[in-house]
Amino acid sequence: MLGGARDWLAGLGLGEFGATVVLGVALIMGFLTFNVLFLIWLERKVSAHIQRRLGPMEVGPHGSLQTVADMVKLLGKQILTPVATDKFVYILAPVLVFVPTLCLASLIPISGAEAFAELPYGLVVLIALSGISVLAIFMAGWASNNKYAVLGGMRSVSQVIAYEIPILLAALSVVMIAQSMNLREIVMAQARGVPFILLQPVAGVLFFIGITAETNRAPFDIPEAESELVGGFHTEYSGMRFAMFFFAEYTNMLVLGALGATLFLGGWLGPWLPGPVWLLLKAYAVVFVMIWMRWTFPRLRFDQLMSFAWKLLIPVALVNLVITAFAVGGGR
Amino acid sequence: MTIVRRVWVGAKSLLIGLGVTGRHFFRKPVTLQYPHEKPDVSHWGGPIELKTFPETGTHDCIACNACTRICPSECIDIEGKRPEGSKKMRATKFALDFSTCSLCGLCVDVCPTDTLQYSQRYDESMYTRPATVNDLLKPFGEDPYLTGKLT
Amino acid sequence: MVNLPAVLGVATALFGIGLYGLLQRRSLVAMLIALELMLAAISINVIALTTLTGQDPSLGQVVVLIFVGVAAAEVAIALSLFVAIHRAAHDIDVEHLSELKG
Amino acid sequence: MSGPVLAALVAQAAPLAACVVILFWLRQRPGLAAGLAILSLTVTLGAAGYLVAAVAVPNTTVLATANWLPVAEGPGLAFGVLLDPLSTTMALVVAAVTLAVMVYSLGYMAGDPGFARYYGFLALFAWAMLGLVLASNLLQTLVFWELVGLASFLLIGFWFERPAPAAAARKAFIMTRVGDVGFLLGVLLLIRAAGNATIPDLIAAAGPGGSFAPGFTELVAALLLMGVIGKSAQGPLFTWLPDAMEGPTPVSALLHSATMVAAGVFLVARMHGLFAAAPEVMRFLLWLSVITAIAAATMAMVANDIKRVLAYSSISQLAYMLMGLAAGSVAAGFFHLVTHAGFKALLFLSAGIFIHHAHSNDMREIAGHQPGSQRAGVIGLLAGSLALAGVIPFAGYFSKEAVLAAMGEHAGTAVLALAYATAGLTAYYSFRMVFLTLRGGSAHSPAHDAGAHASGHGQGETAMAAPVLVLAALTLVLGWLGHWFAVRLSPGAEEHGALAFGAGPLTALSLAAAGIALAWLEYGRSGAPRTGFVERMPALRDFFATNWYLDRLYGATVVRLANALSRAARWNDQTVLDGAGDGFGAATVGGGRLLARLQSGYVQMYVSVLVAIMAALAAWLMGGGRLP
Amino acid sequence: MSVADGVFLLSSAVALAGALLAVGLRNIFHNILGFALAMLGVAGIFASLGSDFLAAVFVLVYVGAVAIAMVYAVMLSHPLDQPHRPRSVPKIAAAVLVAAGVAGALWNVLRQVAWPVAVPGADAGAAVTGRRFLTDYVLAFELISVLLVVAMMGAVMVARRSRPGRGTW
Repeated sequence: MLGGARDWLAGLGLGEFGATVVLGVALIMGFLTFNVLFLIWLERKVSAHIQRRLGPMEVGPHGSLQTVADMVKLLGKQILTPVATDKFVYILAPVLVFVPTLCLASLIPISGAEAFAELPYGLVVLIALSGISVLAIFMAGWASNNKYAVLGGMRSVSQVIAYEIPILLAALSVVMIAQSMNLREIVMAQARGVPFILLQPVAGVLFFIGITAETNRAPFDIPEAESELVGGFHTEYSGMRFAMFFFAEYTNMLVLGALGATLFLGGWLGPWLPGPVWLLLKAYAVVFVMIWMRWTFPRLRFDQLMSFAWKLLIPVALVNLVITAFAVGGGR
Repeated sequence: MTIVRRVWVGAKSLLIGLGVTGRHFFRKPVTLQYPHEKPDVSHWGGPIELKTFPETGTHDCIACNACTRICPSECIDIEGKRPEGSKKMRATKFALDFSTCSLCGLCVDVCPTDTLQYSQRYDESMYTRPATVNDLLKPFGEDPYLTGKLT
Repeated sequence: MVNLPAVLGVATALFGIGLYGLLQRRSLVAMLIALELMLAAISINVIALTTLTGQDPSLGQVVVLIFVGVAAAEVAIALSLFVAIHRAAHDIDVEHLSELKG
Repeated sequence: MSGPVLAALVAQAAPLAACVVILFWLRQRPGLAAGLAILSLTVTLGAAGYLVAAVAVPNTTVLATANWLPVAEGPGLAFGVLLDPLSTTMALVVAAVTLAVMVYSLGYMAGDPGFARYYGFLALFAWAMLGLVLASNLLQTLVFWELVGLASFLLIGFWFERPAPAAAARKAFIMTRVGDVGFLLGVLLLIRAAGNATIPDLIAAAGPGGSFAPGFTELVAALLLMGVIGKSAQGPLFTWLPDAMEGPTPVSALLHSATMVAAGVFLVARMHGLFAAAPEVMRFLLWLSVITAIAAATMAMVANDIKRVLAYSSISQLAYMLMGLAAGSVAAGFFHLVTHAGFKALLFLSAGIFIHHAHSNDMREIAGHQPGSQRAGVIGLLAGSLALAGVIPFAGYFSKEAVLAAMGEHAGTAVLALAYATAGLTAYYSFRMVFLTLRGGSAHSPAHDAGAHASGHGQGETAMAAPVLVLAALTLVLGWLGHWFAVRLSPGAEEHGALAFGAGPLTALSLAAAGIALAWLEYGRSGAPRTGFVERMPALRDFFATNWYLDRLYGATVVRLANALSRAARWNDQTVLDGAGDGFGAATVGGGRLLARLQSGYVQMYVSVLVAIMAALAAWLMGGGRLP
Repeated sequence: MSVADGVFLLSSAVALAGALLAVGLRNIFHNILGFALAMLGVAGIFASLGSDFLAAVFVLVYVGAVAIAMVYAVMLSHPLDQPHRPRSVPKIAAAVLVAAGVAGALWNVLRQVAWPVAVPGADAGAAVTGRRFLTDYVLAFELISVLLVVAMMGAVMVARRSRPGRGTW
């Protein structure tokens, strides 16, 4: 079906390459839009059930169209631009938050044969690109010309920098075992053996904590700690621009969840069901745990957050890496 | 070594926390879908209403004003009329002001004919101030005593 | 299009822009940015001259990775120095930081 | 990996692991720290025992190396372990003494706020020392040599919050560093000449038929000797050692009996092949050590601090070891090192018991605190002193005889006479110490300590007594191992007769007896004057008591020299340079004023000028220009 | 025009535009954003030259770390609320002159050299590079790691606020 669509597009004068690009972007955008709607709904439902409520029930069956309604509301809202902003940066920031996430989504192999973009060093590129959105978040905070926003931005930057290191180190220990930085080969290595979560439980936990912080989710949601910072870096944003941040956050959750599934849970591998379905199931399982955590734990204080990363996670990750290196090296 | 213990205890407590919320996740929600399902309020005492006795098919308010006197909020206003050829009065108006009634139930206790009782209505709503004053006799229509159908 | 003169030309232009920034900007941070641009231009040259002239491409990668390491160290030290200078002089404008003139 | 190599690695790894764990995680858990350190040293001791047994056959050498720094030309530097009877025996001695000191410190250091840190440092020290002993490569030796220096710095300055230990630690560190410069130079020269630094290769290269020129060997040997002199507190560089007594007493026992100061002696023994190829250096070493021995003995005769007496005796005894080595007998020198390790550790530890008891280092004050009540201390002090004095069944006798016999064969009469005189003096000062300590009057009332200290000590004293008693027993045993050493260390076997009685041993014994008798007369008998013959001659006493004026000499010479140099420099400055400078300056000022406008302080201007000139130069060069 | 050519053209344009923004704009924060853009462009050039791994590393290091560190330094040291001082025309002229002269000279040199021309081979890959780092260039590798550690500690030491009454430690 996809092939047919591509041929049709190519016939419109786009050429093979152009058709692939257009089709890929359209597919990813479409799916991600659906995903955000679904995730917001899921978050509301899960939080409701954890608190023994029902959550949205009215719009659509079990409230499934509630977020669509919310989206329509946000679209209809007036887009405000505060007076003293750095206008260009202010407008650019929400877009720039979203675009890297989109690129990330295209890098994850969705089945044994397909990925939208396949690179030999997919993992490095993925982590490199995720660094860009940090800059974008800071741009948002800075351009708003609002002290809460700047504080939120700064916090976000320090937090993401601190937690990127354990993510990287945890991923590296997986790379050591898989002997490749290509995401597909990492999954193939798991197909030959067991999912890496069994070989690298510590790295798995570190990675999970890291992506929770990377997506600014509770208990690490310091950058938007509403009780102290109003809304953090997106305080001054409204309407569709605000929705972009929301969009990016939930997309990021899914993408990093999928990355976690790829690195630790065996990616698309699984019996009976087709690969992409398995990948999605695993990614959503990761996301579910993140949501579950959000509605369980209170927010950390900022200094606790930083010392947790620098004094606990990074040393543990380093030790884990060294042990892995010896184990891998000793096995050869 | 304390650091190891702290990490262990911390991790354990986090897992316990997740366990608590996880258990709640699978329990039945306590929410009621209100407009679609109505709660059971049989144990609940709402604003008062006049009882209908099966043997007469109507209430038995004799406009004795016992309730008017005892009411701490002075929210009951009764008018009565003696039917022809009867010793007992019959109420012609039993106005209850919901906006001041405190549901204390003294009127129910004091009623000599036991014709006052708690209703089970809970979703009353009104849009004007005069609407808060309701005549409890309204559902009964014509009084059979006054029209002479009963004596 | 990806031929040696083109790549070298881009790198030279980048180097020139960086040099201009280094000479013209007053802020120390801006000067550091300009310096990093020049370093990036050199990295491009190294890669171009190892891949497009039939050398071993991994040699260029090794050299550039060493550049990256040195640049990272340099940035860390330079930025901390700027912060310290700002604390001492309440200014990081190089035209004001000219107390050692002869 | 063969068994011995594995054992050697285990022996080194255990204390290192203990050190890291203690210093990083167990700082607040003194009990656990001490237990861990002692456990690690027990492991090491076992491994070392196995090593001695495994490498017991004479002439066995196990050399296991791993490539370390590959060098483009030549074999490069490899590091690893070199196991032969010398190094394994030394490792055993180090492990045993360290273990004894650790057990002893359970009592001695009990309650000290830095208890865990102390054990961490001890483990560090043990690791460094074992690394030095087992090193296969001279550069590796140097690395561990410096680590030993670091560990001893930390241990001597353990009570760093007090000024005296801190200063003593600095002094020890800096003075040994002076010698280490020579050592480093020697190692570098060797590496340059030989292309690697593996010890057997170096010895082969230096020995007969080797590739080194004779002059080069002498130069290197002299440079290495500088390190030895510093570390083993010989010649002019020994004044740090008495000061180093500011450290805790068990530390003194560890550092100055078997390990740190013996490192120098060990190095000479290890590199004996190289030293033997430089006879001039050996002759110098012989004279130097004899003079050091007698000088230190005289200093010990007037010291009142019990630990200083022991410190001087350490210097003197180290000189004995070096004498033996310089006379050409590895077995004799090393045998003396081993016996000395035993009895000097014993002496320090028993002295520690008295110090712990009396809270004073002064022998006269200790005498006032009922020293007789410290049974273990008395036994240890007596046994150790007898061994130090060289009385017959004790260990010191045999090893000293071996040294003297070796010297009798290879050294001149004058040296031999001095060595014998030193033996007599040794007996005198050691028993002066015994009598001063044990047979003092009662300057203080005995009630003082009975109440004050009985409560605190109790359990600790068992921990302190046990190692002392074990070591005391060892002094009786070690002496009979001379043959064992001779067979394994000097396969030439000419020393087999050294243990027989002859004129030499009789002379030494009678000198020792005379020394003891003199000490008895002056200090021991009831009604003794309790002042020695030296102490009645104030000039001589001061001379001895101030390290032969050496510290003062350093002050005088170095300071004088510096002053003279600076005076000369000032004259030069004021007349020659300033005269020229003034004229030149006047001319320059005008030009400088003009040029100073260039130096605007604007960095960017500097950069522009720099870059512009560089570009112009490059363009000119590319255009075919030539530099003048 | 192949895909690599397209990537190269686009990346070069991005890199040069970013560089111009980085040195030309007056707001220091905009400069940093321009710098990040330029580095993305440089990474793109690397990718078009076949050095994918290096491209990823450049993005990771320069955009993800260096630019962020610069943001930090700016927040800690720049008084952003003060008005810009007027530019000095002679200085700009001198800078343009020198920069153009140097770039021209360099270009002249690079143009004259007869470089051997070869078809770009396949990317060496991170594995080969890594192996070279741990064999031929191990000393450089170790030195870099030591340098980074020292730089990190030095940065902390230089930037930390020394408390009154205490030494530097």
